[in-house]
Amino acid sequence: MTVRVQREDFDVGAEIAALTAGRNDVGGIATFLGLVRDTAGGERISAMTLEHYPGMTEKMLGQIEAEARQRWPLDATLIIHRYGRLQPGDRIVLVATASAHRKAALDSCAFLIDWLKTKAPFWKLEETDAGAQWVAARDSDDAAAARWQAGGGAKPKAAE
Amino acid sequence: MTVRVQREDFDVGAEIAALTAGRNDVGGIATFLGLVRDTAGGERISAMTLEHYPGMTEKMLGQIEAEARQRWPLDATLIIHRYGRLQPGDRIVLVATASAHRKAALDSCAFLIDWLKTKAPFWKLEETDAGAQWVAARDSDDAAAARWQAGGGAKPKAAE
Amino acid sequence: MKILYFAWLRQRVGAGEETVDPPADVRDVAGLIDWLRTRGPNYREALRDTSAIRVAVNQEFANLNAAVAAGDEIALFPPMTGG
Amino acid sequence: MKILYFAWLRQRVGAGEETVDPPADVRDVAGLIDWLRTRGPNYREALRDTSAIRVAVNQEFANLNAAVAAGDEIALFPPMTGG
Repeated sequence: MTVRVQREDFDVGAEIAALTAGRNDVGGIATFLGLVRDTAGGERISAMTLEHYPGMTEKMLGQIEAEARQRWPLDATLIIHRYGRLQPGDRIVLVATASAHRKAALDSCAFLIDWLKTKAPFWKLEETDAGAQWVAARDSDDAAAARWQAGGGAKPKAAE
Repeated sequence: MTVRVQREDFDVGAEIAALTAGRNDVGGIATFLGLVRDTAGGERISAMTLEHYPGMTEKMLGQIEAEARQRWPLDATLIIHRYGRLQPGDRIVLVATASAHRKAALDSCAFLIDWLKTKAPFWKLEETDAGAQWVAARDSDDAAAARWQAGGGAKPKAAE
Repeated sequence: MKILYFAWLRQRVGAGEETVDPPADVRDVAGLIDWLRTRGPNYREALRDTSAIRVAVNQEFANLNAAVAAGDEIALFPPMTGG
Repeated sequence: MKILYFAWLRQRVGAGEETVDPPADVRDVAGLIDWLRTRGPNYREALRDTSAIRVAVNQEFANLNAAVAAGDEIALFPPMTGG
């Protein structure tokens, strides 16, 4: 039920604990934490800048989260996505889902990160020894998002 | 590469951070945190005691972890499982997997918790208003573990 | 009509945001992109390959034949790479 | 031969661990369980339903026809419920 788009870092342990604070009916919490890697396609990455579309980002993340809550019996959900300039090893994104049922938590967590990749308006600029370059979208990300498609929901279309 | 079976609680944030300390090649960390629920099948649970088979527990968790590392390209793995008497809301188990690839992290995390349920020698005794009762194994847990079966590995057999 | 550009589209156009007043015969996204291309070499270069461009109209994903009108917020950007 | 009991098997037998010296004709897990049942009503009750029992021999899962010998560690327990 929480979506945050922020420049600041976040405290993973505190965020997970806050998700179930004051309640004892949650059986499990699945999380995915994305970090900045220091290489990509054999090239060294010295930094990465995340650009996003303020307003639409929050709206899309809220839609994705609502879709997850419709598909699975979730007690709590959290999406935090950072923007701005980050260093290798820095935290980028945290997705967490809490449910009485472990499979619901695990599946919805995978769904959220897969869909976020293709539906949330973020763009990555990597700084390499060869200069700065925009990261290209990957077909594998589209494929990962598509496997959730059967259950419904619209996917962003190519403008061709 | 780490398996811990312990009576003490653990710090989720610190454990996740330790998993990638000193390295910047990890793209994502998937985790599953299991908690004690205050109800089961409509009955109130006031406490739960986890019994285990010292020696074999560590051995089985090590085997499960080795199996995961063989199936997926993982940079780091962690399994912490508590035993002893726990209260509703208490942490029971933490599984974390780190990989350059998000799908490897997510799938191996689900694999570890599914297999742990059916292969690690733990037994739960729940304290309810009606007295203490041993938790019965669930067919759904066997089914969850079985979906990983195609890739090989032996499953504990019923003694019939 | 407000136009937003992100990532390399922003860099090539040379602006992240602008307010434009296209002629009345610009009624959909495709028409808008055609018209923007006439505004200078930076636009022609940025908008050359339509298949590389994703579109949002009023913060919802849209395709080339989506209607556009005065007061709309139109965003043009490459495929997204968040997460 | 060391026998370990866990969960309700431990409670019904009344012991978590014991060292036994079964006769020479006890050569597998099934034979061991049959022999244990002769040791008293608590064993008969605990070991009544073989299908509810899981077995480990020297800390590896085993089935009823697994061999057992002097010096082995045999564990009898219900289906596991960890995680």
